[in-house]
Amino acid sequence: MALLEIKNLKVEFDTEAGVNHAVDGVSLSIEAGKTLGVVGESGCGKSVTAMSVLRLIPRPPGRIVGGEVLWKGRNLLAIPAKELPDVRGKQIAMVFQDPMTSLNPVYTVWRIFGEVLEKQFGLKGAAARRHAIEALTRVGMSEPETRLDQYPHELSGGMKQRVLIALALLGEPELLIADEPTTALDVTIQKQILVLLKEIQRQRDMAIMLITHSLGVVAETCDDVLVMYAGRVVEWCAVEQLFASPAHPYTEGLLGSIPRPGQTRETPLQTIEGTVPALFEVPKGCRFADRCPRSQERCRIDDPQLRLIAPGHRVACHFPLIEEDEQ
Amino acid sequence: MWTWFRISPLLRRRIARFCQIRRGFYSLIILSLAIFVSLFSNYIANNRAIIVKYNGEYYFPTYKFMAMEVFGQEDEWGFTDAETDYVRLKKEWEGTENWVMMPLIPFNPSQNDFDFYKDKDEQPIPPPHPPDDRHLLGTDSQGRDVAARLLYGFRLSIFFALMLTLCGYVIGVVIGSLQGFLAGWFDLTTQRFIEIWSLLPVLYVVILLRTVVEPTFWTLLAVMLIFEWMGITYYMRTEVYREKTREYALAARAAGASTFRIVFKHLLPNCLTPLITFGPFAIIAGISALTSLDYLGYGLPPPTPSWGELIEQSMDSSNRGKLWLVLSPFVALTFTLILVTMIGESIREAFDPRRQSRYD
Amino acid sequence: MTLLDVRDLSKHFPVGGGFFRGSKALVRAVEQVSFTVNEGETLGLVGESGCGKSTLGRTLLRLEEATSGTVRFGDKDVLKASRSELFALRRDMQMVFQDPYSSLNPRLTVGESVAEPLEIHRIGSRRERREMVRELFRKVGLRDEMLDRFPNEFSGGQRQRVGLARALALRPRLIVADEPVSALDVSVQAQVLNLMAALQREFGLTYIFISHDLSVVDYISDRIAVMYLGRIVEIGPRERVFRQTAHPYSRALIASSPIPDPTRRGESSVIRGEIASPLNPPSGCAFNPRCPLATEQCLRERPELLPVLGDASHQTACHHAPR
Amino acid sequence: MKTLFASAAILLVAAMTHAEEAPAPAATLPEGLKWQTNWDDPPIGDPEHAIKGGTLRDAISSYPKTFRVIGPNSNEMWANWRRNYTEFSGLVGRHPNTDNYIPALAVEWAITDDNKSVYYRLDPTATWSDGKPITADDFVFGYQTALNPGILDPFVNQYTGDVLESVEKIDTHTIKVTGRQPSWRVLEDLGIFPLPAHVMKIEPGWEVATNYHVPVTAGPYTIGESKEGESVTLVRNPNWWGYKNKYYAGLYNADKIVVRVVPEDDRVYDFFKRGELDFIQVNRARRWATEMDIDIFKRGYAARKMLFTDTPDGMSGIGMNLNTPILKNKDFRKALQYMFNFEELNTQLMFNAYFRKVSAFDGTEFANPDLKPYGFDPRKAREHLQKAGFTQRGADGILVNKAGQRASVTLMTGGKSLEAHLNIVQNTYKKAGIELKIQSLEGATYFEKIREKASEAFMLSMTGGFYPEPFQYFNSTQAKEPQTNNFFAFSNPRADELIDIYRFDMDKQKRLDAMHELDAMIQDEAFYIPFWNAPFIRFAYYRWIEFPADYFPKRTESYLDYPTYWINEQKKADIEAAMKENRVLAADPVIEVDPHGVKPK
Repeated sequence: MALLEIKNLKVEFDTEAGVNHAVDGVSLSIEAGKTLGVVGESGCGKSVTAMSVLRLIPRPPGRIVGGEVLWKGRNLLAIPAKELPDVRGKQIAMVFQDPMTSLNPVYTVWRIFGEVLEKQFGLKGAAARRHAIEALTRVGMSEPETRLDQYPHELSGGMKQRVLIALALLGEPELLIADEPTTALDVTIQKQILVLLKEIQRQRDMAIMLITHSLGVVAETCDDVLVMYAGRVVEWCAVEQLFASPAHPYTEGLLGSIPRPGQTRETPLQTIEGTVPALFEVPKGCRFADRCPRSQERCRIDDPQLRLIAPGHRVACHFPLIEEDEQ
Repeated sequence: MWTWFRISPLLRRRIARFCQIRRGFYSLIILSLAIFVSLFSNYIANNRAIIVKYNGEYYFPTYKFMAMEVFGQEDEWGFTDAETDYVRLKKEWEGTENWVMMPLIPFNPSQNDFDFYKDKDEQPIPPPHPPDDRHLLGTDSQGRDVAARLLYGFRLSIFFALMLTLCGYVIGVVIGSLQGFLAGWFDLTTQRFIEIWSLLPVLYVVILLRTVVEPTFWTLLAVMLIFEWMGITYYMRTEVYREKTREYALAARAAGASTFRIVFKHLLPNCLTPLITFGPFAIIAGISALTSLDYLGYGLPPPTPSWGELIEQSMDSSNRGKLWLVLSPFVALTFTLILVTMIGESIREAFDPRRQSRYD
Repeated sequence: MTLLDVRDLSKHFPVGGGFFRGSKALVRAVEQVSFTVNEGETLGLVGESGCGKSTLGRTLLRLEEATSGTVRFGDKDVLKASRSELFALRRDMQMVFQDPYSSLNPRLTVGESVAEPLEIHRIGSRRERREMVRELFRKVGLRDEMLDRFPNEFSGGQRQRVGLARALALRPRLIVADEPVSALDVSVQAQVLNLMAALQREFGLTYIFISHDLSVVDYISDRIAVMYLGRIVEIGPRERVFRQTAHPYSRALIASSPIPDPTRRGESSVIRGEIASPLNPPSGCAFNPRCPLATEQCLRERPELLPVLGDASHQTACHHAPR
Repeated sequence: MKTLFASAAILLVAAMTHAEEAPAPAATLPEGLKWQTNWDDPPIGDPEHAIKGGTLRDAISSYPKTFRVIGPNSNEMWANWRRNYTEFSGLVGRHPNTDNYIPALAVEWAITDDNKSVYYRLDPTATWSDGKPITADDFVFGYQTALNPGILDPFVNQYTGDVLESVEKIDTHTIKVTGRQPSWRVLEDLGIFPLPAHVMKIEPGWEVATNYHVPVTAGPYTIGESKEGESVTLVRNPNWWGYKNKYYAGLYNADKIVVRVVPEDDRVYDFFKRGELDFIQVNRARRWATEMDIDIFKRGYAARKMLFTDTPDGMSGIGMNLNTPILKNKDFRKALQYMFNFEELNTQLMFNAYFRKVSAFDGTEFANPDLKPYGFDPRKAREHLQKAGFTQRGADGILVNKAGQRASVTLMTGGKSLEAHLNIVQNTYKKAGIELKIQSLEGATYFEKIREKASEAFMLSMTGGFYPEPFQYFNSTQAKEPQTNNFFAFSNPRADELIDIYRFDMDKQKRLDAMHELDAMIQDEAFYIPFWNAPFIRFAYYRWIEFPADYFPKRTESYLDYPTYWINEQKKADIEAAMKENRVLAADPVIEVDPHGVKPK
């Protein structure tokens, strides 16, 4: 049984322009100890999916309108709100994109830790402090004792992200949801953080759901990868499969957009023409059809469902780029 | 400069959303209507007729003094050069071809209606008189029609507040945006000045000034303005500080735009929209300030019809138990303030980029 | 032919210090930077946040006043130009900005934004300007019926096209593009990069392309300058900088950039430490605390920017570089 | 008691320089002095029936800021109580019914021929409240103290210096007081007061240290218990020396007076209604007219009286500056007089409670008894307006003369108390085509301006003395100077002559005739529109308080002036019993009383 399984999740947002169907029937699953990358362009619904797991969708304007989030077989969307804290931060932890705004600027690092340790683990005083120092040491923080008494603004972006990761790991979670954990960081620091996450995963056999827009990050860290487009999953497979033989035209377009090493401006990059459709009115048929070089009549009428076309390789396309296994 | 008044699509959406917030929208309509109607106060409450038809000719005396002789009237002393008594004229002409159309309330706000109320011994009963069909809201302790005073008082308060807010905004916006844009020593000195200046208690200063000059509408406005502009500078200053770092300002500079152009074409219009959300609250402050000054007797000189003066009368112990004197100004004031507050709240809600939300 | 010649350019910002406090700390955002840009080429400027690359870009166009140094554009000294000279120079030097959301005035239609430089420089009548804007829109791949819409109706990529059209309006010779694609999604990023390359070909533009993304810089540039803590640590043709990397920091940057190829996973290495505060840069070579090669000399002496292997086109500031 | 003439506030006496002088060495009594006294007038109050004893419960609006008799804050509200009940510091009094001088601390007095000095023989039995005798030394000390800057009251310092030349001790019970100017009213002008030389010391910090010390005084009461912010109790000295004086024997009858602090007038009446106060004075016409038809009166527990009195009343009304172009015109001024509708104001705003003033010297014998008020007469007003050239109405209904001058006058006021009245005056004037603009300024600014003669018309509200001061108001030399009290800029040679007769002529009849002529002239010149006065005191009391037949003497301004009443304990018990049982007693239906025959016609 998968550790986490999302089935047909639907989330809507009320906006000034109308109801935005931000996530429309997303399904995925993560095995213990594995890393699932979720990629897609901004607005594709990847962060919303991640936040829905812990019911962190702000309400209003957002609401979860359908689907299940099964955590070890138990639907988190249906449990009473008072049981949520048992899951949040303990079994499933989250790290957000912007370390600059994720820490309360008027609290010292120690106070932030102290609060979590007391509330969730009943630890206080010297024991709590020892625990906090250990946690910081584990995420490779230099001079953890000093850092503990500093305020967030005294820390660099990388250090803040380490603090957030240390906080997330306090409860020894079985799943870490990292929502663009390195986007705000410089490449050298990004590398450090990614290496750190992998290291921790290896030590603890922890599953990671990594939300990112960077195919490079996915290639370097993930086991499986889920490509999202306009609130939908379009492709889901092992990371090697994706880069070697993408099945969905969108995935292929994405990969082609990245300049390859050695490629110069004399050879234009591959592009995906057009723009992402607005999600206010769900279009009939495939959402990528307007931009797809392979689209045909059928794509505009018939909404393709995610289906298995090769072992471990799912795609939502009527005309995938690879041959379907005869089954 | 036309960009200032351009209705951007965002603003249009906000306006649409404002219109959807019923309480605010209806409040706005009611208030606008009330303001509009109050513009015609002279046709609603006045001792001068709206139209007089006399010997086949029409006269419109609302804004004009017309002596009795024009209509062949004579006062009790036999004079004909005094102002026409239109109410009497109307009575006198009953059954003739001539006629008089009086306003709804045939009293002006400072008119003492004295000789009507008599007891059984024909002795005059001193005012205030409770509401009856002659004076719908009764009279005050000088025998003046409360309804007329409320109406004119409303016009005065609301226009005072509107002018105060508008002028305060203009000054505050200019100074605040200069602070934000020029920064440096100008910002610093102005800011210190504002900090010190804003410590002065406004009402006290107005009261002090009252010892030297007797205020008129405009002098009182000017004096209040000396303080009114400051609040908005804080906002404009930070807003311009933020806006000027936006890249469109930089882009304009890169294209060679002058400082003037950057400030007035690019920065200001972008800072202005949110000012609308403060407007209603500034108007409330304006109304309240004028009312309290009038209440304390430091506002506009008598016999200016004002709410503060009515409230003061109602609070006077010699008017204890005169419910109509207490209720009318309080209800009017409360109702107006509620209207403006609801408009303000709704604008704020309509303009709020993030609506209120909660998590599990 | 050299279009832009930058000599010893420095830009310092005072920080802290108040009205009554005398001494102020200085952030040396740009320190003694020298380089040239040839007509028609693209110089890529890379470095991590806070290295001074954006400040450098703005100082070149005199959107910030430089502290010292010279910037010659053709035969004119940009930093000493009078108001009117500068106004004339603005026609030749334009800028494209990073944030497609804040770089367009939300209260102007995109057409007005693009027309503004023309208006400022009093080029053409109102009608002529509108025609020119139409033409520019076609050039950057926007339909001209979009002219009268407001920025919020546009996607990020489209806005960046508008930004390009605005920069092109005055037919400049040099465009400084400050992270023009880093806020865009990859597929859109590719469109903009293609467009920029095409425009360069069409108009013979010269670019200074500022970015933190090595793969993008690698793709678009002829030459690359790597900045670290306000200084250029390596500059040279892109092939040389990427394949015969001379400075350990450049190497670290390249190594840290994720490669979109799972088969090459684990090839790269991690660099330790974090960038130092520009308020208090390390003595000697600013990179020494993080450098795997750092020696005692690196702590003491600041390395000069010198040719690598005797080739003046490729220079680096490292004591350990092969000369 | 109106014995302390010197401290009665006659404001704004022209400053005169004076050298500091040491008191002259003890003088001797000259030959040929004509000693005077007066034991022939009737007693004040009713000593035959008055009963000493009982407690009176009264109210004051604020707790005294000090108990001192001199120094800072000694002129606040409490001073009225102090002067009338505890201080008793005059040498000579004036009988409130006959106006004759009567003995007080001095039992005999002699005026020198030059009308500059007075010799006084002190009552040898007079003692301070601590039992020590009051001697000539106390008066010399009082005089010196009044000159001492250490009392921190520059007004008293200056006034004393301006008026008095010396105070000399002749012997223990004889003193000589010399003024700087001869005067036909020297007894009045040269008032001084004694201070207890044996206990009082003026030294730095004195004013704070003695703020709430019970002062040693000469009066019938001393301060007993006092609770800060709540009440002050006055306790009677049954052996007071003054009871031997026939004029004072009928006064000061209550053993104790509990003065309770009640800040609001409304509350005072509430307390009275509940029987917690025995006596109140009712100053508001509205209350008198509308709020007093209640059970305690109907059931005969309490009674109320409106007693007509006759007291000096300074000018109050509208004054006009004769220097302003429009008010130069006498006809225009007369028009203003005739358009002033006192009757309407009185009926509509004042419950017909007041009486029209006529004279500039109301309440004194110098008022011309033949004057009649102008009265409201639009016809006459029109005639005068026509004569003044105001024949045409302008577009706004205001009269305009041929020169284009509008019939418009600005009236400057120094407060809001008459706001409503003036608005009505304004409306009345408007009917005749006269615009009255009202400019309301803060009191001090207003007063400054009218003294500078920087106004057109102005509100006047002056306090009056027993002897009017026509010189400061109507003399021509004062007309030209800024900062004088001749606000009207009135100047007339005949008036100057009349004023000089009043000031310097020793013949009383001549003075009277001169003043009557001046009064008539002032009315004819029409630059002063007299308003109204209240020649009565209105009070209510529980009927265990008993009064002499005339209640209070003729010259009573405030019920504090002459405590003629006494408390009938027996009656009190009866009435209180009746109140408890809600028993109805015979009511006292008489409200208006005029025992002195002074009610205006």
